[in-house]
Amino acid sequence: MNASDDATPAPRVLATIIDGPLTREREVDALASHGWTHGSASRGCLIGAMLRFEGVVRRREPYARPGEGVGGATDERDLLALDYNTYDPMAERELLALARSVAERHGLIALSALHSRGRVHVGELSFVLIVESAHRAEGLAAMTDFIDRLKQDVPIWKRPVWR
Amino acid sequence: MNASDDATPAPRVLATIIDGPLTREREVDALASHGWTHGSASRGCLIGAMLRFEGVVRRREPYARPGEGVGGATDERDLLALDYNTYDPMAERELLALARSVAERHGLIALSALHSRGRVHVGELSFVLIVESAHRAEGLAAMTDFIDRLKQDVPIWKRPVWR
Amino acid sequence: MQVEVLIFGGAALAAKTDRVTVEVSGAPSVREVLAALHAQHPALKFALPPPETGRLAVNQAFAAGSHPIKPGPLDQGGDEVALITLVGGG
Amino acid sequence: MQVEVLIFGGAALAAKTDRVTVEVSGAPSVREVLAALHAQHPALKFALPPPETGRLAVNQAFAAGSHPIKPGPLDQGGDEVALITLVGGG
Repeated sequence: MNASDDATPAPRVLATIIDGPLTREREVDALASHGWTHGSASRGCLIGAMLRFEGVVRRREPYARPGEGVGGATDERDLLALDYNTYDPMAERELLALARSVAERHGLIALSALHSRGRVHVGELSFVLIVESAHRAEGLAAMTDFIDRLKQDVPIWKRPVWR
Repeated sequence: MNASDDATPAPRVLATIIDGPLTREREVDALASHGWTHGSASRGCLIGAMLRFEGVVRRREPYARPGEGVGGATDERDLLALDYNTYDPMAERELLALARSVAERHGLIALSALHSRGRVHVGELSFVLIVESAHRAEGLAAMTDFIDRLKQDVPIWKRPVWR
Repeated sequence: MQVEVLIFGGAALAAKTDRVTVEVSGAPSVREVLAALHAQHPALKFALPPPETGRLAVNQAFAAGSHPIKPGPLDQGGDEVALITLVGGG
Repeated sequence: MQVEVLIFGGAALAAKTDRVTVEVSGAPSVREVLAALHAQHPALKFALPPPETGRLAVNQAFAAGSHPIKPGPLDQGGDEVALITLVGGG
């Protein structure tokens, strides 16, 4: 047994905004361009839990009835796509700050957050969050925490494109 | 708009226990043998969140010091593998009952739970949980709920194989 | 009469066996079998739920405290009884 | 003097523009710009945080209520000010 085995290294963190839907290929490219991949083998087998969250554009979205404005009574309508509008470069910077703060607070081994910019069609991915932790409890808590705070602090807006 | 668009079908649920580590190939086979795959396209684009949890065998495990017995003070030691001992066929039946009850309580679209039986080496997967839901909140709550209750109700035990 | 109780995990490791036997009278309830385990197998105490609130698996399904158990060997019509605590899946 | 405030999302849709201007005196704080937005752009009310507790982004970073803002156009040394509420990523 080696003392360095017990040392907790700083969490590996990645946050990036990508044009268009998040495909597996774009995700792999983004991870690789930051020089690392997710997975147990690369972390000395300290990982006990790997979590992945994918946000998918749904076919139905709440629709503000004409005349009632934003915040009025809503219905659901069929969607073609969502247009994600980001305030650049603040959005990516805040995404990274959030990733660092959540990874540190929950003692994670690694966290990657990827978000789309621009048009994402129904059924496509607009958001991917990957969390690696020693145990499941902190991984689940971190995932919930990240997603809640994403909606508060990261300047990304979506605009529905109706069918 | 069609009335049947709004009907919530019963959640699709799968639970299975597989010999050895959970590889991607074994997972795909298990899903296919139940006649279905995960993914938005197959659910009429009602899915807004896809979550995946992977339980990985860690290199370090708590170790009960000799003479202090189970429940005594513990240390951590290096592991070669975990042997998962299942009470068959109750384990798979309880896994399925848990999957159904969590999927219904949280209004999920689909839930799959796969667990290993027998030896799983360090760095390999012993548990995979996939959740599909309309929105993120119920998916995250369902995942936490499932994992907590797995540890209470499903007769699976692990025995460490030390290095 | 006797009820054979299957044990697993830490309980089986501590007892160095995968089943233990308890002496009971008549057709006991789950509660009574749990009380007999406490009395007759003190080494398993760490793994035993309280007799009043615990459950056992009877014929591979969880059974509440009042559930009656048919004693005797499986091959002579006895119930399959299992102590299921401290599970560790996932 | 004037401060130009970038707006996004529902606020931009409601105002049919991506920026609004408020009249201020001297070098106002974030709190004073928020109060001016409330007074001079009532149509944005649904999207505005309370002047006392709200924040704006100043030069692309969140700034608290007491943070001073340099008025004037960006190309004349003014701060870049943005109203960031009701975000909807994920």
